[in-house]
Amino acid sequence: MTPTVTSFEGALLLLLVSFFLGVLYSYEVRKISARLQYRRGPWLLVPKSLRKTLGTTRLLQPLYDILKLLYKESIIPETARTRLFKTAPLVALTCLGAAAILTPLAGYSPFASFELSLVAVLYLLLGVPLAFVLGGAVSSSPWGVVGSQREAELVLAYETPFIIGVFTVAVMADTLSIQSIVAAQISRYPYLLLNPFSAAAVFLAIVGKLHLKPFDIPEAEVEVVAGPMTEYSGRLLGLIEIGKVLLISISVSLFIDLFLAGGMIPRLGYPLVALIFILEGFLVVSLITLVHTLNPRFRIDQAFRWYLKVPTLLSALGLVWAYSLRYLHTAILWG
Amino acid sequence: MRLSLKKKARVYSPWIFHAHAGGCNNCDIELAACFAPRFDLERMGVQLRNNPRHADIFLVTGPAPKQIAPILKRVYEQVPNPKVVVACGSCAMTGGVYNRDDGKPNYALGGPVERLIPVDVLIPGCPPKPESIIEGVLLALEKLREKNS
Amino acid sequence: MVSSEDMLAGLRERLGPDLTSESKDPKNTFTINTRKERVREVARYLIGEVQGRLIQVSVIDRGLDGYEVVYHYSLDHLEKNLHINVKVLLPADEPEVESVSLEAPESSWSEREMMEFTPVRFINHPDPRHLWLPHEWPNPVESEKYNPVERNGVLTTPATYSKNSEASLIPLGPYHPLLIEGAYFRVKFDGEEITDADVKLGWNHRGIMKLFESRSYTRGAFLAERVCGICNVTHTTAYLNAVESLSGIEIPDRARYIRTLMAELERVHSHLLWLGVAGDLIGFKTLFMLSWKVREQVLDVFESVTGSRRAPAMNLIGGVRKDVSSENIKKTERRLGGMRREVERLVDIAYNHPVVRKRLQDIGRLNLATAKNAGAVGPTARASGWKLDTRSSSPYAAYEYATWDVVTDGGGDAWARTIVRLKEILVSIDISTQCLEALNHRGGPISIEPVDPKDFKLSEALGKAEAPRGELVYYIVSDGTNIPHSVRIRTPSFRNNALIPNLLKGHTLADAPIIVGSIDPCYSCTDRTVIVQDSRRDTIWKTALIDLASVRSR
Amino acid sequence: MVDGLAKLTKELLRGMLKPVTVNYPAERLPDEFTLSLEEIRGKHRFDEDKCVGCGACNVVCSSGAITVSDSQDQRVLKVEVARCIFCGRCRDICPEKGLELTSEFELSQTGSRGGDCVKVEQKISMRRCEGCGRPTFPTKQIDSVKTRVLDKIDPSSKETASRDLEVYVKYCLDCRRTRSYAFNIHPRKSY
Repeated sequence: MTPTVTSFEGALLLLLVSFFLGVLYSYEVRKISARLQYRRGPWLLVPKSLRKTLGTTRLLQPLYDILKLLYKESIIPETARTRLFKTAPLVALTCLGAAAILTPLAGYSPFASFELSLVAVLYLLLGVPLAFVLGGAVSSSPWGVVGSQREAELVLAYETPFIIGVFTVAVMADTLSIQSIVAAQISRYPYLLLNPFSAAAVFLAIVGKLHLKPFDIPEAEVEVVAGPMTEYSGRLLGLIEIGKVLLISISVSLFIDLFLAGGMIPRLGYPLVALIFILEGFLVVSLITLVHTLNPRFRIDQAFRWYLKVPTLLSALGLVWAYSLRYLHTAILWG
Repeated sequence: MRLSLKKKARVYSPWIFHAHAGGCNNCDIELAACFAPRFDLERMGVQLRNNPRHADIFLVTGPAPKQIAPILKRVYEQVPNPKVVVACGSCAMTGGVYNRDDGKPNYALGGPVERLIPVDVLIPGCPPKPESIIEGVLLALEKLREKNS
Repeated sequence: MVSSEDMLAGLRERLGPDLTSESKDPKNTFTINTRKERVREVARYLIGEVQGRLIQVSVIDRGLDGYEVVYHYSLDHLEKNLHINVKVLLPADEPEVESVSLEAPESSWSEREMMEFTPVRFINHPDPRHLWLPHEWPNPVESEKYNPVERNGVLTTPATYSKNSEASLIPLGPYHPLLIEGAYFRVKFDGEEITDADVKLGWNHRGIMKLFESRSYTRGAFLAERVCGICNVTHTTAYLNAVESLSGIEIPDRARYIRTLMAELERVHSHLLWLGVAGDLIGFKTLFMLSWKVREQVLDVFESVTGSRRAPAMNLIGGVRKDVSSENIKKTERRLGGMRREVERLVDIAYNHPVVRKRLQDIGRLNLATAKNAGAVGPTARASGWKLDTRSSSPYAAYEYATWDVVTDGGGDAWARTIVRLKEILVSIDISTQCLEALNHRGGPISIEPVDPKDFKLSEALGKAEAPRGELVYYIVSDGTNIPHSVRIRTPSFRNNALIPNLLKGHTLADAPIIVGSIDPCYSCTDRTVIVQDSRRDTIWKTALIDLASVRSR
Repeated sequence: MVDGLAKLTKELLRGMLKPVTVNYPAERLPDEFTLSLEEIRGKHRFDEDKCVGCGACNVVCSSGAITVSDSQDQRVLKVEVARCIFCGRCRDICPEKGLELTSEFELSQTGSRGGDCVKVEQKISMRRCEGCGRPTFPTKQIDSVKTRVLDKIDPSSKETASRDLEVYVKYCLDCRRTRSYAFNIHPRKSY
């Protein structure tokens, strides 16, 4: 039913589509958070009289930001260790690229069918914040150092609920490959209904992973100018922005694969499934934006305490619930 | 006229860094009002960044007192090329109301901004209304388009 | 409470022969001359026993017969508008006087300011460093040497002030997103906790008081307006209170109401602006957008009544320049009603939001003792339970006629300061609606002819007003000509900024922005001091400026 | 605890429905935002025939933006918009209402020096002094002053005053001082 093209073009296509989805998602974050705050946000349609100078639409505003940064000159402080400083964004990008290839998008994924793909994606996603920590620590600015300390603390905070929540899904589907998790959900019910606790825990962890408002502590623009990214400019900053766009698209499609059956309604044809996947993506992103607009920023210790209280409890509850499901009413899980 | 992709990206996502060089902070709050809901500058993709490294448009307000003049120059250095300098308010352009009447230089001021860094766009007004600041930013976009470095 | 007569009697019997002259002016301000040795005793008495406040120490250059140090004591908790100016005349060749900052710690910054800009020395002052002028003053600041435009010029050593600092010293430097304007806090850390903070100002120093000494009284009003961009109506009101009490004129009632209306609308706009900025400091962008949306309507009222959004330029000597037409009043009343509902909704949101409360509570605590000791003013003092408000203690414009009460809160932390400011917005809207009703059915002129400076009734006057950030003091000395002899300004942020170093101690870097923000500092107010130049000898006094060539023409 | 978030969500959804943004370059600020647009103090405009070139605006300008320069037979009043703080004092003080502030406040322009910002100029022809040929006063100012002085004087001595004024105005200050005994304008002829 799904075209299994296990070749290099398939992976490249998946990477480009995932990047393009990421651009749309981050545009949606900026647009909805603006509309919620009584203002208009980046234009969907530029008024007629300005079209000549300001273009027709700003739907791809994040893409323009990235392109502008790629063409800009990059200043590297003398006192920073330039080689490490330059390679940190590249490390982040390679991790994200590999993770993008491994997460199935609307059921299509050339490589995700091998057994341990879930563990591989988790490891790769963990590499991104570590690369930013490296970049910040190496850049000689005090803000970089403070920023990467906070980044490291935040990673510890949101990784525990994230990993417990994701492995609860693996327990329920009794497999570690994302493709078969999606297949398991298609045959029975999406895991969001069966196990809402770990879904909530993973959702809150994703808000932390994307550094959105309640948890944008490493890049708190008022306290630590831009955290690890303070000294980056021009092309290197462009690479980091590409990383951010990819990160939001991978996290959202991972969440959909694990909890919403990858958007695969059994009896529908291929193009419709892709449409449903994108709609579910926009729905999840709008929920994330609502959380982003509603809250001020936590302090790092408050964030740490909060993560250990609410999401970790939720994911633990989800784990217990999953085991009870598995041994008591196996019918629901495997039918 | 068809813009090359490089120029189009540069014009469609100008990031502003606001450098406060003295002055009575009236222009600064009018600039902040440009990002408030009524005159929302984010419609045009403009973002107010607090880091000179991430900026394209370097917007200066205030008559640059002597103590902040060297810091203003060093921060101007941090902005990567291509960059455009906008002098916002009468103080930044000519020292405005803080000039002495007998033409002698004011002991405290390191001179209007044009004496310290090359200026591209001027926005008169004390304080200039948000509309004229937005018009100044649009002029700065055209200047960005012409810069070819 | 001690009444003003027996307070004066106490002073007379303490000083005895040293009380050389005493005078009283119609505005209930006493002037006393004593010898310089008795200065600390007077301070001990007036502040210790009478619980007065030393609001400003200013130095006036009397040319041939030396420098006159004036200690302004405000005792307006005893009687309305009661002030005492204690004057000490110092010989020109060795102008030294004992520093009173041990008895009145709040005067340490005033003395530092006067020490920096005038040849007067205050002996054993705890911290006599430069606060406004750059540290390498008077030799020219590094800006002349360094030419930025050629790209790969050698970067000269930056003019920072933390050359020998360990790694744990972070400069919240002149350009930091935490402050809209330039200020410099050198903050020492161990781990995430702040152990010590030092402040250096002067990044915004435009020498405004020196400019005042070359402008006529009417033109000075527009310079006073540009001392601070947020509270410019209050600055003109304070300046004109001083000039009008100098010339002994009383402005008509309609002008009083219009001035009060302007001042209160400006307080609403300033507090809403502060709410937005504070929201931004704790990362709450939505609160910034909501409160600045409501603030736009106050600016519309300003634009329709005065013709300009931000710098209304309404007040002039003798009253007000433009009248508020009756249909304008009706529109403004309707708009104020709508705004009141929106502000109440906003206050509701800011008050009950759980995370805002968690981020603001018991941060930057200022108890009543340190507030009184350090001389905090305005909402910062009122949030620590000190009922201190110039509008009620020495009323000006139409504040006696309006009925309102001073808002105080016992908390003392950033949360209490937020509540005080939120309540003050509602109180200010009430006062403006009362003013509008009074304007509606009370005609009369809006200004009277200013008096020629030749026949001013007094030779010096103290003008006070309540800025959104606290008590604002103008002290003008006139010498009969059209140009003031000297103008001294003491702005509220000048007092509140002195609190920041010891408020920051013990908190983390994440709290630093909101602690500094909760004081609502306005650095353009703080940096406006004067250069007094020794007119007798043409050589420049060693602390004054080398490149200042213009002798102030008498 | 939760009702705080609930109130905020209600407020945000209300914000979703009616954004307050004005698409500035495309559409202007609608009238119900600013109650009266003609009150706004914008760029200056000299009224050709009303302005007599007396220079009162230069005296009263609070930021010294208006400069008066007298060349051979022409007085140039120059308003440097770059230095002006738009307080409107010059408009209020002008005796002939010759200078008014238009409501055009969008004046931003490209340029590298504060000096080359837009300037508003007014040229008035000056009257030459018959004694030394140096410029004395603008002709229009002389006429307006003459009319003002004459209608204040009681009609009996109006024509002697106007004759004196004619003589008085012909010379500049220095020539008048040197010639003051020659044409004896003082009526007291006793000594």
